Amino acid sequence: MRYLYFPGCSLKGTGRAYEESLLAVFGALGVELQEIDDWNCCGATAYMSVDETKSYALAGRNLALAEREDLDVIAPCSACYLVLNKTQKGLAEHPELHRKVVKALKAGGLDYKGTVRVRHPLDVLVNDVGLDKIAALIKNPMKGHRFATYYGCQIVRPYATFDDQDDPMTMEKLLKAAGAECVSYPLKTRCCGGSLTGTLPEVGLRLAYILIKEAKKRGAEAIVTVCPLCQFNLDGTQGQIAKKYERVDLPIVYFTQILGLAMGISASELGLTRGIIPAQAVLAGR
Amino acid sequence: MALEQTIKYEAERDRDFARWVMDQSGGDNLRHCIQCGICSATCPLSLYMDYTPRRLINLAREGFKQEVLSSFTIWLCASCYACRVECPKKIQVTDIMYALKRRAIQDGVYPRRFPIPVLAREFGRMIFLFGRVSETLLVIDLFLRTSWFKFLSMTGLGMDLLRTGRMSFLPERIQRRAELRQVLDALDAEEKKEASR
Amino acid sequence: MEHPQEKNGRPRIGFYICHCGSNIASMIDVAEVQQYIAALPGVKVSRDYKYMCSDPGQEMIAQDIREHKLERLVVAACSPNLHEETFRKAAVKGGLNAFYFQMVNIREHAAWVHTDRRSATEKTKDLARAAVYRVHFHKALEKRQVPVSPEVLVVGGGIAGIHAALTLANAGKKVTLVEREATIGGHMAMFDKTFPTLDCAACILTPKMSAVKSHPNITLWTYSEVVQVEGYVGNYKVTVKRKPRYIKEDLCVGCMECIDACVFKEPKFSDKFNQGLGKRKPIYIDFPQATPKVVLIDPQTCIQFKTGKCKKTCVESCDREAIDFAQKEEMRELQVGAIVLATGFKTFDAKREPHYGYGRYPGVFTALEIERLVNASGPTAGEVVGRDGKHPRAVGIIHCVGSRDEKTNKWCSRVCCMYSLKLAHLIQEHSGAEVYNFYIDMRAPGKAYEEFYDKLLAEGVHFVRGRVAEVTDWAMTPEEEGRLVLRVEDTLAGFVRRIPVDMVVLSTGLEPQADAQAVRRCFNIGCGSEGFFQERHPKLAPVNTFTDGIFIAGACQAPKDIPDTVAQAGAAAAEALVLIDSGHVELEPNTSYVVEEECSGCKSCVPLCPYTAISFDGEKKKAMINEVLCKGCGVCVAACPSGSIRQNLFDDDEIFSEIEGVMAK
Amino acid sequence: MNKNSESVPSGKGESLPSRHGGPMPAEPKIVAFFCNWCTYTAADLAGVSRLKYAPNVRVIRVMCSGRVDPQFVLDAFARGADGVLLGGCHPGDCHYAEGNYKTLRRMRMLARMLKDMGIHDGRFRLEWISGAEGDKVKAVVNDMTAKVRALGPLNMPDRFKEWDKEMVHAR
Repeated sequence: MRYLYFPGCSLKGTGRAYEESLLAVFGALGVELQEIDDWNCCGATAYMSVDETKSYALAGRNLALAEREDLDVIAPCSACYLVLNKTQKGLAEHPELHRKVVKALKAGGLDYKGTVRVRHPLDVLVNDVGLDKIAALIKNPMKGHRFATYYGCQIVRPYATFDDQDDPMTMEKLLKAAGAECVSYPLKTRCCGGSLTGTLPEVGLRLAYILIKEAKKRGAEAIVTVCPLCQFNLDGTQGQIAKKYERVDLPIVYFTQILGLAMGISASELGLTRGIIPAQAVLAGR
Repeated sequence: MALEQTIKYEAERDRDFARWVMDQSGGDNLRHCIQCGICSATCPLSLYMDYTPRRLINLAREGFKQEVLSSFTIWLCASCYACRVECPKKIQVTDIMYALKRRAIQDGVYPRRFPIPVLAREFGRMIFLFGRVSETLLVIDLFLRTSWFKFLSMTGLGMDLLRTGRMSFLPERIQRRAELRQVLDALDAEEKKEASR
Repeated sequence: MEHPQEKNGRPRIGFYICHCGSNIASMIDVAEVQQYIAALPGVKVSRDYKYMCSDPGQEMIAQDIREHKLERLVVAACSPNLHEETFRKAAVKGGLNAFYFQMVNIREHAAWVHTDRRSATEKTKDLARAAVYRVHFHKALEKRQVPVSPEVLVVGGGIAGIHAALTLANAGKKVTLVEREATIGGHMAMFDKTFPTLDCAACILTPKMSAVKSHPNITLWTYSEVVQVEGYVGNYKVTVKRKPRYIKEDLCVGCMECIDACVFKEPKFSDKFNQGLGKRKPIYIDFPQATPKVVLIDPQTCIQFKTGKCKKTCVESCDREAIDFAQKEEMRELQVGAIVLATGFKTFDAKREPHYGYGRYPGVFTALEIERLVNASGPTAGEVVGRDGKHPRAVGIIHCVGSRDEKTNKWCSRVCCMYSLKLAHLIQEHSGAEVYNFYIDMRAPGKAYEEFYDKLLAEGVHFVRGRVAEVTDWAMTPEEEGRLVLRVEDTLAGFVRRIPVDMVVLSTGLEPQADAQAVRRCFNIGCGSEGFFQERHPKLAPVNTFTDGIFIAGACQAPKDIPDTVAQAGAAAAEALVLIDSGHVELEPNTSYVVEEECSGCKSCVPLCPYTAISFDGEKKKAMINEVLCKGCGVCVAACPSGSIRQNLFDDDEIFSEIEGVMAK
Repeated sequence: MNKNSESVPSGKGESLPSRHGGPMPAEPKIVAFFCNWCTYTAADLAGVSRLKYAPNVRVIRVMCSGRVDPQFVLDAFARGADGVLLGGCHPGDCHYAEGNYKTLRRMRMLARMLKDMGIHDGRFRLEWISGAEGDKVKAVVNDMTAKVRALGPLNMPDRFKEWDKEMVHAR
């Protein structure tokens, strides 16, 4: 199994642990990831507010680069996953935009056809690799560990392709395969406010606080997430939350880190040392 | 207490603005809104908004341009798409918010206390220069431009990030920056051509 | 093919184009078309007129026929589905055979669908010219008269079917009422009270149910389904499957001693009639007033069926020996002249809106479940309690669940506002709880409905205008702990509210029955895009279908309340009466026939006919078409290699001349 | 020969009318055969709903799409139609039980034949449109009109004349 890999800026920066754990887990599963040659920033949500056409062109360049190989693209970052998919759809639906973007890409020597499939690691793990194969590699099940699964916004919304929009369950399936328990967590798709924490701290903090507090109340020892921005936001703001509201101290980890632990990969290899809130509870018993 | 006139006259409506909104990608369903308010109810940020998303949709549809473009609402939208998914009329609220943000930046009417437009612009500048975004630089740059005090309170987090190896002061950059430049320049040229027409 | 314009003895044609007020004239230059057609060979009269279908319009045609000795008639106006009969009658009035007439559809097919006057006018000229060419080949024909069987089949035993069957039976007609469930009564039998008068549903329904049972003109077949319909208007042959209830219906008197005697001492199985809120035994009766009052056995849960080793205490208890484990499914045939379909609706599956937590949170109920809960003969004897046995302090009723939503059902289900008001009243009355209604628009447009809304306002029920985003057990305040929280924008106040309640009622919308498509195929009628049965005309033929002799009534046509359903059922019964009372029907003469001299006897047409109207005469070695069986589709005509099969009204000459007509310059 | 190219058996290709100079190309004309129970009713519904669509189609009513003799289609083309559209009930929904299946079989064969004759497959179309699908009438008519317009005029009558002339010369 081989895929193209679009890490995005976050996985090279604050979300480094996501990349480390993702590569480790996929490597253990024998899935090859080939990084897209000279990819650029997808534009994320911010650039859409500046220039729609350029925003599509930015993502378009990545898609055009990906089309040179006949492989599906894996985009682990929620924002990248959404933007790349949104671009495919937007260009297919708006002929005028399509014309402009294709022409501009041509000027840069790039050819966009709109043929590539952009997928999320959750989708690939459950639907391509399969839970059976994953279960077979679980050496050190996460028995007795309870997590709150947190999907955030941009994975199942607005295009629910591999899971339900209101109540996604893919992560639960994976964590169950890893031997862990999942608490009922009705906030699993509620926005964490990550894109606002830097600009409107009072707003972002409250959203993050609500999410963490509720997960704790429901008996989770950590929040398991799929998004580098959510992880950064929920992990990095706990200091300020302690000042403004109360001490919460809940580790925020990536689902790939939990899978990796259960597969017997070391904590440092999985970037589990990179959390600002230490992940001791998660590491208990190993 | 000062008395304020709240009646609106038809002359205050900007019909071209309403048409413009409906012409933007995602704006085509706007007319179908039945004002049920599920967008506001599902929005995690509506509690901070001066107009709830539902009210904003109606203001835009009716052409109250001034109210729409200077509202906090559009800048509070975090693009979580919850409203879009719940809307019974499939109105693409998030995309409408994007369009309104662009228009507000273009018209220079966004509320000054919101640094979000600055972030958006800096984000664009960084992509234009390097092709990738290094979050650290972006955050520092942003805070230097908007507020020194906030930057100072954030330094605690900065230290944490340095400690855990998640912060880098070197900008990430792509190899073929010229190629990206050509693409973006081509779009600028096209836009100029259109504007001159 | 013969060229009409080259033929001598060309018939004298009259052409009329209708303005239809401004409906046609605003998009089509009728004067130009009129003048253009006037110049075509054979056209002796060409006129345009404001309303051709009006009395003066028809009179004008009749007079012209007499005065100008017209032999053919062409009218360009609306769809032939609307006024073909009108102008045929006008032709007859003038002394012309009705089938020397051809209608041109320039309203629905041109004026209303185009925006460019020039091209719409050109199109009209083409279509009118085609008809002028075509009528040349028309022949004098007569409608066929076929006798009508005087009996009627009513399908569905809800209030619509009950009312239709009683109306027909009271008029002296023999009616068979077929119901798929074990009892008649439908949804109405599940309701507690009815809006806006709050009279008890059972009190007004059960007398009608027993009237059905005892009426000498009604044969009641419950636990039965129509499986096949053959024939045509006035002469339908219907096959009905009678499912085994393992009870001899004519012997059972409904004493229910067998139920007491069942080896299951306690009711154990989910009770469908009570929406799963109550329990029943394997041998049961849906509710005390079930009609017919005959028990039935569910073989899925009965020990005797599952193991064959039951003590059969039920059999012992029945001194009438009505229990029959060997009962088999039966097929019965009916011959009827007309059919009334009253197959009803189903309620929206609340699980399709997962954010409302139905099936996840025990405090979330559907409206139909609450109907059973507030019903004195329901599972809690009318007590409003949650699944946990607790009495709610506050109840939230969410309107429009599965209605007015592009993601589920686009339509307004029409009854939910009113039944939500009714349930709000009943819940408050039964439990004293604080009740909130969450609505988008309050729709109370019936007689005394607005007044009912006013009554609820006075009773102190809360009304919050806004669609609820979610029902959650995520608490933000101490008051919310352990309860269900509804998040909603109070759109009239302009801010979002969180409202904690203990019970949520989902006012689910009305949908077509799950098997509506299969049923409509069986009866050869159409469905609208939303899946409800399609009426022939939305205003003027609301209970007719495109298949003559098949009528629709009640919520199978669209969501509607009880008053409207009963009115429609009466209308459907009246339409069926009109048909069977006349004793015969007239059929379009568009049947096919074989020109014997030309038939080569190849038999290729014989297997094509779905009605076995074509047979092969072994002696003559020719195909023969039975005119009575032929329905006039024309499949055999198109297939005949020697061109020896012709079709009245749609013969090759007629269609070829129409092609020539639209293409001529 | 390219499968989708439009050329006549003599090898003379159908050339698009020149875009520059000369008179504007005539609007394409499409002859349609609609069955009474489904597609004709759907067209009525489109009218009642005031849906707007291209004025290029001329509808001929038949009781069932199964009545349509392939010769009707050929005749329409021969008389100058640029396209022929056939509308019937959805499979399984035929008012006459199964007439539309017969149509389907027949028209598949005809479509192959038309292709062999060099008539582009975009010019002949069979659509299932139920009585409730007024919007589909609009979509199909608009789509087909656009496609046939892009193909340009078929102009069989003039081509027949050309061939007749060539035949005379050949003699």
